[in-house]
Amino acid sequence: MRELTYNEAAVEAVAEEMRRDPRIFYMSTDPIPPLFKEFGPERIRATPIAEAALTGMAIGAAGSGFRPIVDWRQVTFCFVAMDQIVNQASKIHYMFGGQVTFPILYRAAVGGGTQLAAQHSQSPYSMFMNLAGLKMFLPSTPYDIKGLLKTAIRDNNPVISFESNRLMGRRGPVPEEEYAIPLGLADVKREGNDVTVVALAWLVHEALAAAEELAKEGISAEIVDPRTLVPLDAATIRASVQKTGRLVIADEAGPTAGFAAEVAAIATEDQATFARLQAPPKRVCALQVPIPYSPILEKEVFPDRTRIIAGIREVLGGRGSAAA
Amino acid sequence: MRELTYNEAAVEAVAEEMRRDPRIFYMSTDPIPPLFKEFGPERIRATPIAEAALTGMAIGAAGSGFRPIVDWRQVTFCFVAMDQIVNQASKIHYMFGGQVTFPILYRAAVGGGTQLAAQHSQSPYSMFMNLAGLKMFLPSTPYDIKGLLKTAIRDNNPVISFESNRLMGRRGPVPEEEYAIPLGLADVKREGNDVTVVALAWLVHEALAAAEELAKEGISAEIVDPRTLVPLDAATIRASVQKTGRLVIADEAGPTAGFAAEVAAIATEDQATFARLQAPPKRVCALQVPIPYSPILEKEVFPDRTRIIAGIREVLGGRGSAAA
Amino acid sequence: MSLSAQTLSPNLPPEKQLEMLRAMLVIRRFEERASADYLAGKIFGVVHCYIGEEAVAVGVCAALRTSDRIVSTHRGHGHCIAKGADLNRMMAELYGRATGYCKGKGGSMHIADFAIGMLGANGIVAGGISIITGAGLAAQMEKQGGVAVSFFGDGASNAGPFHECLNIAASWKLPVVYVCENNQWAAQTSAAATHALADVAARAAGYGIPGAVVDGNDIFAVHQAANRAVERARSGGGPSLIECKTYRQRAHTERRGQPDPRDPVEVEAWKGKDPIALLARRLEAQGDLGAAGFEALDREVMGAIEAAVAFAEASPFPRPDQAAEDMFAP
Amino acid sequence: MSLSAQTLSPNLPPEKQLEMLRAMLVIRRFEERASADYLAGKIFGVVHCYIGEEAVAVGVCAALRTSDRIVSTHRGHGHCIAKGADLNRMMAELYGRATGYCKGKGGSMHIADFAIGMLGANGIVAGGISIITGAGLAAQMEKQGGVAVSFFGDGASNAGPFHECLNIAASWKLPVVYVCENNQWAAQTSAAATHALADVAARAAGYGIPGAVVDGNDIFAVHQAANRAVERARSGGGPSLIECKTYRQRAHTERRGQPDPRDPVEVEAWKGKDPIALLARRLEAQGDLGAAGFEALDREVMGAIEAAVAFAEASPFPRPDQAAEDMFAP
Ligand SMILES: Cc1ncc(C[n+]2csc(CCOP(=O)(O)OP(=O)(O)O)c2C)c(N)n1
Ligand SMILES: Cc1ncc(C[n+]2csc(CCOP(=O)(O)OP(=O)(O)O)c2C)c(N)n1
Ligand SMILES: [Mg+2]
Ligand SMILES: [Mg+2]
Repeated sequence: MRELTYNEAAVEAVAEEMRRDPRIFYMSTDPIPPLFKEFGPERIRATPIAEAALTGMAIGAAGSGFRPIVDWRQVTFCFVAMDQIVNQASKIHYMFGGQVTFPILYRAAVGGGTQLAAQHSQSPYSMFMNLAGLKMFLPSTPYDIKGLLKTAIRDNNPVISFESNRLMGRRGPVPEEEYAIPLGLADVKREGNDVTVVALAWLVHEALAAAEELAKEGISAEIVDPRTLVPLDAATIRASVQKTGRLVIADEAGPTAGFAAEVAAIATEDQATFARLQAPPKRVCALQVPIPYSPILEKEVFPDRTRIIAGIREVLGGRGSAAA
Repeated sequence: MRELTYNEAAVEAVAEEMRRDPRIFYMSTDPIPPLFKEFGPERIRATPIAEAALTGMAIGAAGSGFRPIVDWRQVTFCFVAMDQIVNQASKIHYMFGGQVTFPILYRAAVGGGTQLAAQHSQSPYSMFMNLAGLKMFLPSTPYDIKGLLKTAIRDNNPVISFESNRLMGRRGPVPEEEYAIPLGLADVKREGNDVTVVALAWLVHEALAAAEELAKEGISAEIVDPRTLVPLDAATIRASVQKTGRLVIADEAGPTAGFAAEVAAIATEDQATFARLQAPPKRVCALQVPIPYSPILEKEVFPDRTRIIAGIREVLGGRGSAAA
Repeated sequence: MSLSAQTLSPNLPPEKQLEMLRAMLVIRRFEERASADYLAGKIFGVVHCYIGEEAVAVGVCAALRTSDRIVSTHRGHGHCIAKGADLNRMMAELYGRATGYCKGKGGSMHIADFAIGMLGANGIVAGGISIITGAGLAAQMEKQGGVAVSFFGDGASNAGPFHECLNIAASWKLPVVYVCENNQWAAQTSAAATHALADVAARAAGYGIPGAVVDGNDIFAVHQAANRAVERARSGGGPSLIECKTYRQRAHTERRGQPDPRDPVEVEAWKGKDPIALLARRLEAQGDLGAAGFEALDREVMGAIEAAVAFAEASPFPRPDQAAEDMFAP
Repeated sequence: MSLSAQTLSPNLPPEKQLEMLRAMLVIRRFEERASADYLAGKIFGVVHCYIGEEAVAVGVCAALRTSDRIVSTHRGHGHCIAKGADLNRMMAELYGRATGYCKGKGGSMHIADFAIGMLGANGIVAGGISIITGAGLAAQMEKQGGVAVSFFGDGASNAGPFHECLNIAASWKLPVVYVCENNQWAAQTSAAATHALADVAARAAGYGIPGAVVDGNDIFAVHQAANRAVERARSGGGPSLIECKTYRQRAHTERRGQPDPRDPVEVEAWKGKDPIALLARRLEAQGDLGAAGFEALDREVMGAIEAAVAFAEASPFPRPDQAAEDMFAP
């Protein structure tokens, strides 16, 4: 099958939908050249550096019948627009009694690994998960990002597409034919029986590498990629943990009140899953610190395949083993 | 002992510290009359409605030797300042290698119950917990808020004081004598043996009422009030759960990737606690929706003593009981 | 800001002038009732009254089409009524009923009616400015000559979105009219203490757009300025800023025992320039108030308010389980 | 913006003029080396060069005391050097070493030296403006005649904090000088496309403060405008806005193969108005460059850069466990 990079697949999804629906337009502080070339300055708008305005303008344009896309670029830059996200976009449909729809796509690149330091290496999607009223996803492959973006652009609600900086250039198969991936559906990226690893984005690939490594020792790890953060596919995660009896959660973000904590909670609060859980769930996350610049420090902060392997070994130690 | 309201205790803490240290000054869009009266317009500043500016100005003033307090009033209004919180205040000490300190207190009222609808009834503290670099607390009594505020104002880092709208007028004993409560120390508000209820703010009082109720049936509930959210007192929570073997978490916020998920995770990921846990941890939280206006709807959204009692009964059903 | 000769003789047919008077009176009586019912515990949360500022919403909206779009603030009843909202559904929303504009989910700070181009009251100061600027962009892309109007206060004019949006609207020549309701106070803080200059309109020049200061209690002055700005917007001339000097006759909210630091003399002086009395006197002088006069009009208006209250009282509260509805659109 | 007679004969002693030339040259050579070492993989992340804009930072900082405070942007090397930062610790930071200003935690976008009143580069556009406005408030409360200076770009001037802070500074008469470095581009987007007016300085009038436009490549023009604004601030006159028209001679960042939509003719034209060459020619003309001339100065500067690189190269990387340090101050 044809291969595209993660970034190419995302741009293709946007371009296909924009060809299909003239009500879609795109705003960002710097336009994406191929989109600008094809759709021109009316539909691909280069804006002032005023993300708060853009984010709110999308709400008004959506409420007026358009289907705006706002590309925040680095997720870092959406914090100037947090009022429009938290107090407006996430609440406006509910608060107004559902009288109109607000079809909006917000795009945000997340994650580190490129020594851009604290402000430009963030993975704050859990903050948005905690907020009621927004759908969001964080894909790990070119195939997934294209399929999820197409669904998101057709969704009649505000949706945030979190996109991994580390994966932008990564290639993968993407069919020429039209397809879409529904929100809320996890993907088991590798089947296994001994331990469940729930991983996001770049860490899906690290987890797969870890699984390869451990397979040599006869340890069989199942890798579950939720893909969508809201709504989260609790059923698939619980089913996997009920099968393996062990859970490791790998996330590039810090652990505190985050995605990893949520997965640990949905697994343990479920009676059937709790009953089959043989060991404490293990969070393999970044250190709970801002991301430092120097490569030695940055590497120390982020989880990777080595730490996933260590985490898996720990939970395989099981209930009887030394304290976590 | 003398009784004060939650709000009076908070104002007294600020006033005492301002008398002690002339470097402290206070900014908010409307000044608090007693403070304005005592300290005047130089130190109690009425500002334009520009919380983003105020929040950032506090960083510059703190880095220049002052000890600013910024009162966001409703937490809702701090989202316009989220860039200054997320990208500046939480990272600046670490990112600059610790070269200077930034002693700042941010105050924010949280919670609902007054039919102020979606924008003015928020409990988003978990979003800030997920962010590395800020200390924060959410007290449940006049005694606690005064003691924690005094500690926070003397702390050399940015600290957020989340304060419960529902408790502002609630009275409680506050000694005349000087005292302070260290950050990171939970308080066991009631001892018990059968179940641990970790609750915040208003729900501490609902949990105490639930415990009273259940005591009549011979059910002994231990109520743990973490008080501080960052750093969270995991040791006290784990020790209590190890004793009771059962855990209910009560929070006025929604459950997803929130405080309640974090408490479930720190309890279950700990080997010794996990080993003693007799039932799935239970989150008793708000529905994951924006807060509606109409009292019937609002009441439906928030947890209360009745739901805490139901949650306790559920976990007492234990491992063998019907699925959660 | 005494009445200029020009604003004394507007080229508006008497019926239109009467309509304007009635709209202002509806706002006045609606809020007087809302305040009473709030204090009686039948309306919840918070109520911010627009009383004294009616000429701004009515004078501006009289220059608009139903298809034009507006956005409001936390003080939103006047804008809703001026844009043509249904009093029954408004009152039902305040009463927290299932028949309200937001099915009881919004309340006073969140009444919206997108069908008539009312994109919502908003509890966040300056929260509506970017939303309506996006509606202005939509109008420009629709190419139907549509216009968008942003109502906001003097306090909001000091917030970031004011600047970001005026710059974007000016750069893109968006058909937006920015209407600053300068009632000279933001809650308990005076505009004098938070603005370096008395006139917010002075900021327009920095974006190369027109900025006008008008007597916000003189409905014809407001209406004429609005007509100019709306015409300019419709014809592709881009945005304008209109500053209406007016005054809030009541406290910031209707909550009991609220501090009001304003000088009672100042408050009384402004009550003397009441926009409704002003227009009523004019129509009387012009002989346009009709035989029955003001009292008849007032009785008719009171009847409409009573009907709205009756509708609200007769409407059911939402069912508890409806708290989980309206999260996401299909 | 050709050189006016007045700016040709500033009342500055030759030594001071030479100092200014040297400071600009240090910035130029520091960044040329930083760019090369970045492309060589010795410096990580991103490097934004200030090359071509040196006259702004140096001209403004020459009007300041060490105790005055400034804040910078993502393009911060020039401001650090102009305020007197140590080249060794700067280069060590870029090299990610433990001896760097931020112990290797910050890198190019986060160099700060609070000891000399440099409150930090900042990776967020307009992120520094509110921070320095707070430093201005601190200076006002200290009553020592201190001044705070905010450097920011044309792009940043369209962001909310610009407006909120200018209004507060004007209302409170804070001793802040807002210096807009209008290099006419924000990354790949032109100021012409995002500003309704060519002059950002035109916005000053809306706050009742002075707004000046100066040739940002003419260091004396910048310096004189800065002196006026700093004097005004020190004496309690309040804030000013200075817009320096300048140009970035290189791409937005030093990353290889980056798009640069700018017209090469425009770029070349501005290189022809290089601020360093301009001042060097003047000093030569005035006979103030000294016998050894520009080459000697350049050699000396290159030596300082070499020494900084040597210091960085010889410095240890931080230990991995130090990633957990500096979270909270004691
Ligand atoms: C961002 C934000 N900060 C603070 C508040 C609290 N608040 C509600 S109304 C108000 C005053 C608004 O003043 P103005 O914009 O002049 O409108 P007015 O009430 O005078 O009509 C304030 C401070 C808010 N709603 N939003
Ligand atoms: C809030 C925010 N949005 C977007 C960016 C990405 N970004 C970095 S530099 C830049 C351009 C800044 O232009 P300007 O302010 O003129 O400064 P210059 O680079 O020209 O010196 C942009 C858009 C950012 N850092 N912060
Ligand atoms: Mg006002
Ligand atoms: Mg620029």
